[in-house]
Amino acid sequence: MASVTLTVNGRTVSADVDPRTLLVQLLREHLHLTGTHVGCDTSQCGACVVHVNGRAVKSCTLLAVQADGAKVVTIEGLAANGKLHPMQEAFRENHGLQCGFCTPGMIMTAVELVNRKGNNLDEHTIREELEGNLCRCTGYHNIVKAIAAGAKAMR
Amino acid sequence: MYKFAYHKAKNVKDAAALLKKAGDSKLLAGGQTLIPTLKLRLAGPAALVDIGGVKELSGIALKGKDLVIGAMTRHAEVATSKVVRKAIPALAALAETIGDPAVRNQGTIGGSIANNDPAADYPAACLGLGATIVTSKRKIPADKFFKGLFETALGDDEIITEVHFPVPKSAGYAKFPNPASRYALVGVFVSRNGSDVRVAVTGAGEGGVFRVAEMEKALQKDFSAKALDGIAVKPRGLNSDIHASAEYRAHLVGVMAKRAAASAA
Amino acid sequence: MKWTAIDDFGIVINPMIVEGQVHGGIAQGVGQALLEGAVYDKHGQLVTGSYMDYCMPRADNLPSFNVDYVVTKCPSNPLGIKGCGEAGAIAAPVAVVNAITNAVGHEDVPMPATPQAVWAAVQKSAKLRKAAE
Amino acid sequence: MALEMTGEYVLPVARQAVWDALNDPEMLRRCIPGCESLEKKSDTEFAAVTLAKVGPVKARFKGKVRLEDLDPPSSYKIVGEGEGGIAGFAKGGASVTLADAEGGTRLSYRAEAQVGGKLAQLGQRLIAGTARKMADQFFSNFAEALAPGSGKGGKKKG
Amino acid sequence: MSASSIGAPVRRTEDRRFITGRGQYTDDIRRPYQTHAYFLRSPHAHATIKGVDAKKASKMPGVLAIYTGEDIAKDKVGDLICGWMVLSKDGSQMKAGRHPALAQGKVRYVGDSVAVVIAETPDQAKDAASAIKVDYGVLPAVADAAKARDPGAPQIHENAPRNTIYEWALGDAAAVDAAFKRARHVTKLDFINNRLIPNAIEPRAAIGEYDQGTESFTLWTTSQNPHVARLVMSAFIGIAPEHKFRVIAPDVGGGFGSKIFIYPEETVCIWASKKVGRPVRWTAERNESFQADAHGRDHVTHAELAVDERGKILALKVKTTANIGAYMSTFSSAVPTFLYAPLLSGQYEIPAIYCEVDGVYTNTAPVDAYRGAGRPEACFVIERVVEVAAREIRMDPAEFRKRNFIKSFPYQTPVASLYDAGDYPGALDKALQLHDYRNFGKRKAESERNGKLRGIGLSSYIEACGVAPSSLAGMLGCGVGLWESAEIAVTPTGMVEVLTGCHSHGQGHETTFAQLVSAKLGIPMEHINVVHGDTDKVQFGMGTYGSRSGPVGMSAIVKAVDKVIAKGKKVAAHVLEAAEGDIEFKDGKFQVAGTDKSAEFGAIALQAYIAHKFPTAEIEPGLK
Repeated sequence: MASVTLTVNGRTVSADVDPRTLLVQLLREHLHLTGTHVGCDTSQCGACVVHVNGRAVKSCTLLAVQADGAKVVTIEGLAANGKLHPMQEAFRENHGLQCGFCTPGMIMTAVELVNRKGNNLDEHTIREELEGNLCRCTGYHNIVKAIAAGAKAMR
Repeated sequence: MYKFAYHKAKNVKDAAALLKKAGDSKLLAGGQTLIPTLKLRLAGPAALVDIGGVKELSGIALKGKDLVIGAMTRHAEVATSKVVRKAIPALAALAETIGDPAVRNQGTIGGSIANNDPAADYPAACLGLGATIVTSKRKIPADKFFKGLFETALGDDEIITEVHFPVPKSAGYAKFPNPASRYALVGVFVSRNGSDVRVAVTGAGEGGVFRVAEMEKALQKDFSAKALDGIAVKPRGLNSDIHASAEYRAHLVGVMAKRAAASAA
Repeated sequence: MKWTAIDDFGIVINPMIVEGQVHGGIAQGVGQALLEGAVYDKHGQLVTGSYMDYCMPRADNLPSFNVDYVVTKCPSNPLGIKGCGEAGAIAAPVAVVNAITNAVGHEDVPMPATPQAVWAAVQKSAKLRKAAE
Repeated sequence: MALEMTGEYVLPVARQAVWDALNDPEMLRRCIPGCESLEKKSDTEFAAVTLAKVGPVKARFKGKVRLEDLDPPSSYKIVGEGEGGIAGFAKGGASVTLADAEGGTRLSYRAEAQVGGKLAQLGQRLIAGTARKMADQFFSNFAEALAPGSGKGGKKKG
Repeated sequence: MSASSIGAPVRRTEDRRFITGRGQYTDDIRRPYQTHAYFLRSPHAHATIKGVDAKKASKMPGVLAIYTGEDIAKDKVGDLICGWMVLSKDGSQMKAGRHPALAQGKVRYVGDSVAVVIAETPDQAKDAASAIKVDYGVLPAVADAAKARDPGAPQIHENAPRNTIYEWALGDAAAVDAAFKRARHVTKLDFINNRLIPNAIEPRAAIGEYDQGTESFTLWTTSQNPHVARLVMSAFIGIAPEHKFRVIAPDVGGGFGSKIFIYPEETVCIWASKKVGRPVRWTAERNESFQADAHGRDHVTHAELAVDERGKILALKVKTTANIGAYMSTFSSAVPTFLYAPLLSGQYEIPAIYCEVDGVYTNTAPVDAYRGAGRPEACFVIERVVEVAAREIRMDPAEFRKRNFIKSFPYQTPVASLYDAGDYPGALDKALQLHDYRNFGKRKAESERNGKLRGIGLSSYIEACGVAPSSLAGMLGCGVGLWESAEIAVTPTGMVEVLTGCHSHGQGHETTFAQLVSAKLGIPMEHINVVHGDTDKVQFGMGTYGSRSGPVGMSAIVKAVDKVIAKGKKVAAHVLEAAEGDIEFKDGKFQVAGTDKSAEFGAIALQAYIAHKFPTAEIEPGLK
C-alpha cells in the first residue's frame, strides 16, 4: 500500500491505496466523487478530465500516487457557494449536453482551455481543443456554442 | 493492472539505482502510453520507478547553439514555450499536435523518445534536427539512437535526461494524423542548418523513423517544396494497416514533405 | 463542409431539444460515412477494439449544421407530432456519399470514405479522365 | 490480424548442414525471438515459452512449436502457437525451402502470423511491424548462427 | 412562475445534476457488501470448449465464485431470446440458434463469455480470470456476411444450415420484373453498409441484488427499456418472478439502440447475486463494449432501379444479405426486415418494389438496432440509387427527386407502409434555398481553381417512427406490445407526478414531458416531476427507441392529462356548485362558463383528496 495526501476541491484528503489505484478510482471509489466518469481505457474519451495543479489531465491515465501532494479540482468543486460556474451555466443555456456522461470532462476541459487561451475563442480553436473529449449525443454543435459563450462569461 | 511495487525517485541517480535494483521494472515518466498499457494488462512489470518528482529533469533553455529540453518537460510546455517558439517554431508546432490537450499536459518528451513508437512525433524532430539525446550515462546522436520499432540505444537502467536540438536556420513539420488515434499516419520533419539538410519521416516506416536521402539531396540544392516535385519514396518497407496501405503512406510522405518544406522555407 | 437539414417533425414541443437530436444524429451519420467501421479479419478477430482504431467523430471532424423545418401535422396522434430521435442518422450517410461521388465524378466510393478511400477514388477519377481523353 | 511475409538468405553452408540446423532444438531455441525455453516432446514437437516485447507491451506466451511437412533436406514448415493469457494468443508459421545455390544454400521462407484477443483488438498499428520483425529476426539469427555475417544479407519482402 | 407553452425552447431541468457531477449512473451506485464480476471472454472467433480449469483461480485472494456455462445450465437459466419472429419466403420459421448467457460447449465470436469471476474487488476478479485455463478446440471462422453461405464456410449453429437464419422477402416480384422490362434506363449498384459500433460514452453496467428476506430481486442496469428487460428476464430467461423483480434504469449515458437489448452480463449479475448472496456489479471496459455490445448495420446489397423515358421511376429491386452476428440479439431479426424493406419507397412514388433479405450468422458480435435501425440502410439504398440514376440520365438530382415525389396523402406504398402526411417538395425546396443550391456550380468551379474537388449530395428520407401497436405488427411476428403508458398523479397540494414508460438517456424527457403537461394543465413546470426508469414506480412501458417517445409516449401523456382534467371538472362542479357540463378548464383554472366563479387547479386537487364536497360513490377521492 502507498499513502497519498492531496487536496481535492479545497479539502485535504489522505488515503492508503494499492499503488495500482488510478486517480479516477481514488476520486470515485474512495472519495465518492462520482461526477468524474470513465468512458474508455485508452485515454481518448476525456470523460475523466479533472484539474491537477491547474492543468487538465485524464484522471484515468494517472496513478493516484502520481498526484500525491497535488491540488485536484473535479466537476463537483467547480461551482462556488452554490453558484454555478459560468461554464456550467453556458452548457445548460446552450443545450451543450444530452445524456450528461461526457459533460463533466467537457466542462473541465473547457475551463482550462479558457484559462490557457483566453475569453475570445473562435469555433475552429474550440473544435481543435476538444480533440481529447468524445461526445456521442450532441454532434458537438451546441458544445462548441456553449464553450464560446462560457468563455465570454468567465471574463 | 497487475500488481506492482511503486518507487518515487528523488533524482536521476536514485532512479537509475532503483531501476537496477528492482529488476523487471519500468520507468514512469508522464505515463500516457505506459499506464493504458498496464490498465489493459498488456504488460505487468514488477516495479515502476516514477521520475515525476525529479525537478532536475524539467526545463527549457538555450545553451550556445542548442535548444536544450529536459526529459520530463511536458508537451504542453514545449508547445507554449517562448524560447522554443523563437528558436525552433516547428518543434513547438509539432508538440502542439501530440495527443490532445490533457495528454500534452502530462506526457513528456523523454517518455516519447524512449518509447520510440513508430508513429510518434518527437522521433521525427530528433532525427530531423540531428538532435543529441543525453542520458544518465552518455550522449547519443539521434542517428544512432532510434534502432527500429520501439527500440532505442538505451540500456536497461539508462535514463534520458535531456535532448539537445541544434537550432536550425529553418525547419518545418507536417503530419497527416491517423483519423482514429491521431498518431502520425505519416509525419515529415525537414530542417536546414548550414549545409546539413535533413528529412525525417515518422509513422510510415516498418522500423520506425527514417531519413530520406533523395529528398535531402534535392533540398540541399533548393530548399523549397518545389524541389521535391517528382521525388517519391517506394512503398516497400512502409507500414500497411487498416488505415493506410504502404502505397498510400508513400504518397503521403511526398505530400507531407512538401508541406513541411513549404512551412519551413 | 456546409450542411443543411430540413426535417418535418410535425408539431414540435421543444425546438431546442429537437435540434439537439438532429445534430447528434447527423454526427453519427457523418461518422458512418467518413470515419467509423468495425473491422474483423478473415479469422474473425476484431481489429478495431479501441478508439485507437475505431474512429469516433470528434469536434474537429464536423461543421456546425443549419437545421430548419417544414411542418405537416401527423394525423394519427393527438398532438400531431412525429418522431425525431433517429432522423439525422438516417439521411446523413447517403448525403455525404452522394457529395463525395459528385466531387470525384464516379460512383466507386465505399463507406466509410476514409482518407485512403477518397485518395483511391481520386486516383481512379484521374485514370478515368485519361481514358476518356 | 493475419499477415504474410517472405524472405530469403544465401548461406555459405551445404544444404544438409542447413537442414540439420533447422531441426536442432538448441538452434531453434537460440533463434526464436524471446524464446525462454524449448523443451523437446518428440522429434517434431516442442513445448515453448517466449517473451514477446513490443514497446510498452510485454507478454509471455506458453505454447508449442511443431515441425510439419518434413521433406529432408529440402523443406518443412515450422509452426508455433502460444497463449498469452489476458493479452490473447499468437500463432505463426513459416514454410522454409532450401535449394542449392552458388557457394552454398538458398534458404527462402514464406511466413504468416496471426494474433487474437486483446492483442488483435488493441495492437492494430503494432502487429504488422512486430510480426515482420520477429520473422526477420528468426531467420537472420539463424543465418548468423550458422554462418556469421550472412544474417545481414537477407532479402525481405512484404 | 408560469406555465410553459408548446414550441418554446425551454432549458432542461435535468441539466443541473449533470453539469455539477451529481448524475446517478449505474456505475455511480454503491450497494452494501457489493462484489465485482469480471467476464472471461473468448479470444477465438469460433472454438469448442474442451475444458475450463478454474482450480487455481478459485483459490486466489478475494475470489468468491467462478461460474461457467455448465452452472448456468445446471440452474436451468433460460437462453437469451430474439423477440421478433421472421418467416422465410417458404413459410418456415427463422432458425434461431441457442444463446446461453455463458457459452456452453462452444464459443462463436471473440468476446463470447466463457466464465465469470466474482470477487471482492474488480482487480481481484481480473487477477483470477487471467489464471483460468480454457482448453479451446479452435475451429475455422467466418466474419464476412457475403461469405457466410459459401459451401466451405464453417457451420456456426447446428440448426441453421448454411448459416442461414431466414430468406425473407417483401413486395411483388412479378410486378417488378414486368416493370423492368418496360424500363428505358436501369441503374445497378452494389454496396456495403458498413458495420458500426454504437459507442454510447457510458459503457454498459449492471448491479444485481437479491434480498433473502423478501425473496426479491433488484437490477440496476443501463437500459433503454427496464420493463421489457424485466419481462424477458422473468418470462423467458426465468431468473426471477416478475412481481418480485425490480429493474431500475437510472441516469443512462446514451443508448443509440445498444442499450435496448437484454444481454448476458446483466442476466449473469442478477442470477449470481442469489448464488453468492451479495450484490454483484459489473461495468464494461470500453474494450468489452467494442467486443460485446450489439453492433449495427453490416449489409451487403445489390439494388436496381428502373426508370422510364420521362424520368419516372417504375420499379425498385433490392437484394440484401444482413449480418446478424453469432447470436440473435433481442430485436435483431426485425432490423434488416420489417424496419428496412417497408421504407424502401423513400419519398417516391414507386409502383413496384421487391426486396429480398437473407439473414446470416457469422462469427462476429451480435448485430441489432443502432440509431435508425434498418431505416438508414433503406435510405442509403434508395437515395444512392436515385442519385446515380439521375446522374446517369443526366437530370438534375433535385429535379429527378421532385419529379418522383409522392404528392398526395394518404399514400400506400407497395411495401406495406401507408404514409399519412408530408410535404416533400416543400422540404427539398427549403433545403435547396437555404443551401444556395443554385450557385453550387460557382462554388465548385472556384474550388477547382484552387486545386480542390467539391461535391454536393442530397438525400430525402422517410422514417417509420414510433412504431405503434397494430394488427400488422402482430402479423409480422412482433413479440412485444408497442404502446406506451403514462400516468398523471396529482398530489393534494396540486403538484404533479408524470409516470412514463419511456426512458430518457439523453433525450430530455424530464423537460419535454413536463413542458407538455405544464402547457396542458396551465401550471408551472416546477410543479411537475417526471418519473421513469423504475419498474416499481411505473406500471408498465416499452422504453425509448425508434423515435417513439414523442409520438407514442407523449400521446399517452396527453390522454392521461385529459383524464385528470375530466375528473377535475367533476370535482370542480361540486366545489363550484355548477353543472359538470358548465365547467371549463383554461389557464390552470376550472371555471363555470360565463361566470367569474373559478377555482385554481391546486385548489381542486386538494378538494379531490378531502372528498367532502362530492359523493364518493360516484367520484373516487384523489386525482389521477
